[in-house]
Amino acid sequence: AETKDMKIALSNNFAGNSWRQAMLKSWETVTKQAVADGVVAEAPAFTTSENQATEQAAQIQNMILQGYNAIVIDAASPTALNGAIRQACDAGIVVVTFDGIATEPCAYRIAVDFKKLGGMQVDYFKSRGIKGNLLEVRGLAGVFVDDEIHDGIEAGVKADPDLKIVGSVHGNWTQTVAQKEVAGILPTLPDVAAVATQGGDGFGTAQAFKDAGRKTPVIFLGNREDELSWWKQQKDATGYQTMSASIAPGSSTFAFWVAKKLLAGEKLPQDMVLPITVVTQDNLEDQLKHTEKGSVTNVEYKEADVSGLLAGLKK
Amino acid sequence: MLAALRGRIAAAPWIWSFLGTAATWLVTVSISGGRGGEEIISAALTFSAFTVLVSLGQMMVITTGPGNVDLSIPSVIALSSAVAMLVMDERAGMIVPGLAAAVAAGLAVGGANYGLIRLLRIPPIIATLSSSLVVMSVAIVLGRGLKIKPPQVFADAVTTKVAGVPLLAIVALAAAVAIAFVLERTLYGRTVSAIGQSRRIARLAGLDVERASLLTYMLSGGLAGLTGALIAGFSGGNSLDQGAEYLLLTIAVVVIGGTSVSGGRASVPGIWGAALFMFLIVTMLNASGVSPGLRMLITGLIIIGVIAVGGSERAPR
Amino acid sequence: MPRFLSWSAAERLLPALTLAALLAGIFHQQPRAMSYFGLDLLLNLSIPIIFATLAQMMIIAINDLDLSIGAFVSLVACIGSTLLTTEPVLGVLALLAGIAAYGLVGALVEWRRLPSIVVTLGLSFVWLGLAVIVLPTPGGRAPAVLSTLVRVKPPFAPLPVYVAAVVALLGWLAVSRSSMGVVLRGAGGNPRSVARAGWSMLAIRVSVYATAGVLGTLAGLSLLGLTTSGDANIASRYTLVSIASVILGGASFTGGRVFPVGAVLGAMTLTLAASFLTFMRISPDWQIGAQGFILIAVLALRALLTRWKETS
Amino acid sequence: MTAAGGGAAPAAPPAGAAAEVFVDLRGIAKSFGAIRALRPVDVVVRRGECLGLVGHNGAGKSTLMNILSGALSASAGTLAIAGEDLTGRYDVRGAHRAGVRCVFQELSLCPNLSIAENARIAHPALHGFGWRRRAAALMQAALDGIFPGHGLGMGDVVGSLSIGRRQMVEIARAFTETEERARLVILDEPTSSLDATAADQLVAAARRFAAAGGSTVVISHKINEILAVADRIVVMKDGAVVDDRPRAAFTREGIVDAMGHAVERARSVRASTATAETMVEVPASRRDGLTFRAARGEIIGLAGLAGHGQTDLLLAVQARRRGTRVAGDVALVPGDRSTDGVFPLWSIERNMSARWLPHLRRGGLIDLGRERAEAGAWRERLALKTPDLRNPILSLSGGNQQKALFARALGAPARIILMDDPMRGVDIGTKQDVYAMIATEAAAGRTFLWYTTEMDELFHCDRTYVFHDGSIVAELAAAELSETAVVQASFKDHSVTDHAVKDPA
Ligand SMILES: Nc1ncnc2c1ncn2[C@@H]1O[C@H](COP(=O)(O)OP(=O)(O)OP(=O)(O)O)[C@@H](O)[C@H]1O
Ligand SMILES: Nc1ncnc2c1ncn2[C@@H]1O[C@H](COP(=O)(O)OP(=O)(O)OP(=O)(O)O)[C@@H](O)[C@H]1O
Ligand SMILES: [Mg+2]
Ligand SMILES: [Mg+2]
Repeated sequence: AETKDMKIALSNNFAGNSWRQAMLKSWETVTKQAVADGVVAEAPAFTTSENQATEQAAQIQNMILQGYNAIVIDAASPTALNGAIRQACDAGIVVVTFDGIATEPCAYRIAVDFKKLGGMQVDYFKSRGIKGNLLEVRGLAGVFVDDEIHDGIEAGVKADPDLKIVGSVHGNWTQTVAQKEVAGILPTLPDVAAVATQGGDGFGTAQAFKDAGRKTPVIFLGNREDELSWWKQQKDATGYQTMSASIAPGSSTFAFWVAKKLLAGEKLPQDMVLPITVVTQDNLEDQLKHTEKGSVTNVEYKEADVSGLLAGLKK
Repeated sequence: MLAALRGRIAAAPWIWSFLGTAATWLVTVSISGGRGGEEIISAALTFSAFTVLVSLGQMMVITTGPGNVDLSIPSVIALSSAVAMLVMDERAGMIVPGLAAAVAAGLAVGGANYGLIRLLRIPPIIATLSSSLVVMSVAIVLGRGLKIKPPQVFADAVTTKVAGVPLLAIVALAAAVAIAFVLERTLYGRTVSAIGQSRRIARLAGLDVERASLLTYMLSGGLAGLTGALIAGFSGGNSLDQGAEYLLLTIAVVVIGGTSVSGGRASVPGIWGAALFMFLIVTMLNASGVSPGLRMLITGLIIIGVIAVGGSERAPR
Repeated sequence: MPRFLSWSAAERLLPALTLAALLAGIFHQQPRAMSYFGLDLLLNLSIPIIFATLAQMMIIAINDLDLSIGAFVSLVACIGSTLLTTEPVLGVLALLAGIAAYGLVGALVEWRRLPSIVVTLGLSFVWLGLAVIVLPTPGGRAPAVLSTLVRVKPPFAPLPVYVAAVVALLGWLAVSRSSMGVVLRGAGGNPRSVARAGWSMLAIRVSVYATAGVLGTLAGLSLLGLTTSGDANIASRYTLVSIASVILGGASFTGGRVFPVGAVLGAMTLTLAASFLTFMRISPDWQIGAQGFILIAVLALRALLTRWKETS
Repeated sequence: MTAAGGGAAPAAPPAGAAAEVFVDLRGIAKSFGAIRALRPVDVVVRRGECLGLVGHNGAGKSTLMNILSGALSASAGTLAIAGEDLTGRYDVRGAHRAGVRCVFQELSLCPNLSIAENARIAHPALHGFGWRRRAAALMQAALDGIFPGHGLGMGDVVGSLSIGRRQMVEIARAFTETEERARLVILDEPTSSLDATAADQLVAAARRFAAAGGSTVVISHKINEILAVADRIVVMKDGAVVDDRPRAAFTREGIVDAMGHAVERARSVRASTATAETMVEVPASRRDGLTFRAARGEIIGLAGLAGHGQTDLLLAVQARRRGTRVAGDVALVPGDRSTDGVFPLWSIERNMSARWLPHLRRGGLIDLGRERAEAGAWRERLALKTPDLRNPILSLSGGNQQKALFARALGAPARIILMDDPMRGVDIGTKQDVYAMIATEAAAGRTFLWYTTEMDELFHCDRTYVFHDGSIVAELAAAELSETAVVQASFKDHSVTDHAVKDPA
């Protein structure tokens, strides 16, 4: 079908960190162009004032009333929006969730495999031959992503007799909180060989180690610019090695194109997996160059990229 | 004898927070097998310094009477850290202007809060909640969520230690002493306590109620502004979410420290005691390795427990 | 001035006027909202907020403040989506235990003369911790009864309208009219006088807190019905929303001045205020701030009215 | 269900010594920490008797009555009611069951509730269908019976009433009966905020209640009132009963003597110390009203029925509201301690110094030494009854709290002192001292604006303005002043019918 007159809305539940800001910005850049090109009629973004599922559910219900043809959602909760999403589907609206996905069967899900993101960290430590004590910096307790990544890490550590989690704190994906929590627990810990993180917390963790006068362990990073430039500094000074991975904020643009394709009548799978954006020792400089100061390593998708990726997926 | 002791403790409700702090520290050290006792204290001092600075402002606000509370602190921190980092822009020469700008931003928000409360007669909880949303928007527009690094000198200064004591802790201690002095020895301080007991009586006693209220909200904003800049310096840059934890934390610290929620009675030493206590609870539970749910459960029970033994709030007569 | 035009009557009417103005604004922006289906979508999430607001109002009536109601509502939703579905008897027992715990906290506050604000702050951690223990990752499934119940389509007006009307009426009868309601508000107005008249403040506080527990449970279950599954953080914002709604309804934090009808209208107003913004096109940067402006505007209206009253 | 106080008044003979003992307090003692508020005291109250209880501020009257009403428990002693020993199992509920009611010195109504709703608080029996109607009828009858022409609506919210009318409501409530009868009504300084009319009405009601077989205990510092109402008078001093005789055995001087005060000097018109310099000017609030003027060194009385705008004028001057001209610093002595005067969390010393603070500063900081010294000086001057000025203000008796408020205002270098019926609950000895102090201060150039509900106090003023319905209707020079003149002015040009007509008794 022709999507020229169709409207797509973004429902977002939180804007208070650099990842979300980058996500919103990518959305704006890509949809503005799309609107100018006559791909869709409009594609506004809406953010709730508090990071709360109930507020987002109300927001989605309002979007139903507004008559949007598709709603793209970064969900505050994988389950708490299900009622509202069901209503949207019943009203014939295409619902695409990304990053924070929703379990409601009628919605499309674009996610990275967060479990894999956890497992990847342990695999990396193993590949480096790291043995001994591991500190885990988790996200926000009770949130789905936190649990997924944690499960991935835990599973990996369980399978490896050489690694042991000696401490675990909740850094809430916030540098300052991570710094505080790590600084608190650090004195009670024996030597730490590596730190598994969830993104947005690596730099704070590094600071805490530095302030405590401890040797900097291998800290798995989350693609934030401050983390990467810190890594670059360490790398240049001491040859420090680590790895960084996260979901790209531009996944919102991927979701946008998916929604557009669905509106156009294409058949797509209900669940799609996005590649994790990885920064390695080798491409660090290159990635850093393309990352805006104070932001997050990003990938913005074009319609063609999406088609390509989806074709790859189908295979 | 016992009665005298009880009287002494009743006069110093903040004692409990320090006792709690000591107990938590002991438990933590025994969990870690005697490791890191000293470093824990050092870390606690550093991070409590931030808590103390913001909580002092919150304490003054709460002391001005029932219903008075500043919920805009997290947003002010987000805004002021962005302002400070933008002004400093990694230049050592701009540190002082940057700090001044951060404090000024806080003062402005405080003044606006008071304006809402006074001119529009909005209850403080709602007024500061509303203004915090607006301030957050300003912070977003201003900083675009991008993190700017502090000048190296500034970052070094806020993480430095003097004779083993974090410089920040010394600053926060000085601020606490200054506030205690203000409360006891200045007309403004006495007025704050008077207003907290009864605005009407304070006015009839000829005290300048409005001026003191305005100053109090500005003080809270200004301290939050300063703290925002310091946090940005300490943790390598500004971010929008670095104040979020202080919303409930400041209220908890103020009240656990023995300040009366119904106003009129402030307890400065308790701010330090409670800030350390809150930090050490988290450390203790982290060190003990219990599950996240259990951690929160225990934290809650400990807070209730400390308040319950610390006890009586309402006047007996 | 005739009695029905008096200023205090206008003050009482204010919450209703605000709600009407907001609805008018929304209808103007989006005529589609002016339908059975539209009203249902706009208002159904106000049902749990209404219950949570009344719970908060009970506590505010006796000069206390409940910072744990949001966490409690979340806990109820978590219990509801797990235990209540898998082992209904155990689930019901757990919910009853929650209400009893609320009552106990009331007893503790009275017995040790504690500031409710910190006790409930601590309590919120307890509820949240329990919620995370009951439901470590969001999910679970609402009992079918609940989800069908909240999706009932009664004649003439959608369910939220009926719920609001019935709850407001019952609240008014119980708190503003009944003889026990008088004692409750008296305990807020002058606790010492009530105690000197021979009432037990302990009994009053315990029943008030337990009632708040019951209302919180209703909020959690209705929310669960709407969302169909639980989440430990699902309702944390209800704490501040409920406080704001009570105040919007004309109450004050101290002195036993509470108005159930106003509180219900306040809850609906706040629900709609956020929607109003979705209907207006505001740059994403300012969307958060705009919610602040709406709150300020609504309350400023009240101040203006009081100002007029004083000068006239 | 009846309002006992308002019931028909069968002319029963005054209760004699033969009447049955209703309350028997033996060896009652009470200490607050180091303060011995009551040394063992013995007091009985008989059926149909009205007992007057007098004593200086802090003598222990309120403490004793708090014990009798169950609000406090005694440290030692026995308490029997109607022959039943209730020692150890007596509390507020027990007191209610036994029919003991108390109007406390500090008002204790719920300000957020209506008059009828406040009746409900006092009566557990008022519940079920139609309780509102019953409660309103009950209060209406009681108020009509005791304060005819009160003009109150039973739906009026108590917080919106003036303090005098609140006191009327509380008194009336104490006399209401459901299935719990009123057998003993304690009135702790019930008339302290009532104007003369209402006070007389109350005395009459108390007499009627006694005649119908009820007992009352009346505490007051207004000796004439005690003499008018009591059958028997108990005098307390320093926590002990020092005299206990039938009314007939007392004279005014006898009571004052027993309380340990010098007998009052004879009333004389004071020599004015007024000057020509105008300190305060408030334009008339209505066309037919008078302009208010006060000169330096002048003492101005504000008179009229309670709640007719006197306090409003004081507040307008204090706030320097538009239109008023105020030439100098102002300090206020409030009369309603709990809502207008006392900072409950502060010590006595801090309560005093609140108004002095701007002048206690040196280099911007409060001089704690000077604060203490000046507070100490005022303690001496006012004979404040406390071992330590650092004690909480609420540890003082009502009258002594009031003295501290005097110190707060007079200790400041303000040239204009506003007094809002400031002698509420002040004992007669202290009053004499304060009168003298006011005269001295006026001679030194201070201006006093003095609202009072006590006719006698107007004789200490140079000029008196009489208020009615929010504006000034008359100005009386000291020489023209008389009770009749004030009463006449209070009702001048207004229909007397819709107001309380002065009770000829
Ligand atoms: N709660 C308390 N704590 C400490 N001391 C108290 C308390 N209540 C009363 N007192 C002291 O007990 C003594 C008797 O006080 P009480 O109130 O009975 O006096 P009173 O005779 O009613 O005086 P007044 O005429 O001024 O009301 C006073 O010295 C007072 O300071
Ligand atoms: N003690 C009293 N006894 C009898 N009637 C009284 C008494 N006090 C007040 N009233 C009556 O109540 C009516 C209204 O009094 P109210 O207190 O409302 O006066 P007001 O003009 O509003 O005074 P203010 O301006 O000081 O508040 C008056 O007509 C008066 O006759
Ligand atoms: Mg007394
Ligand atoms: Mg007295």
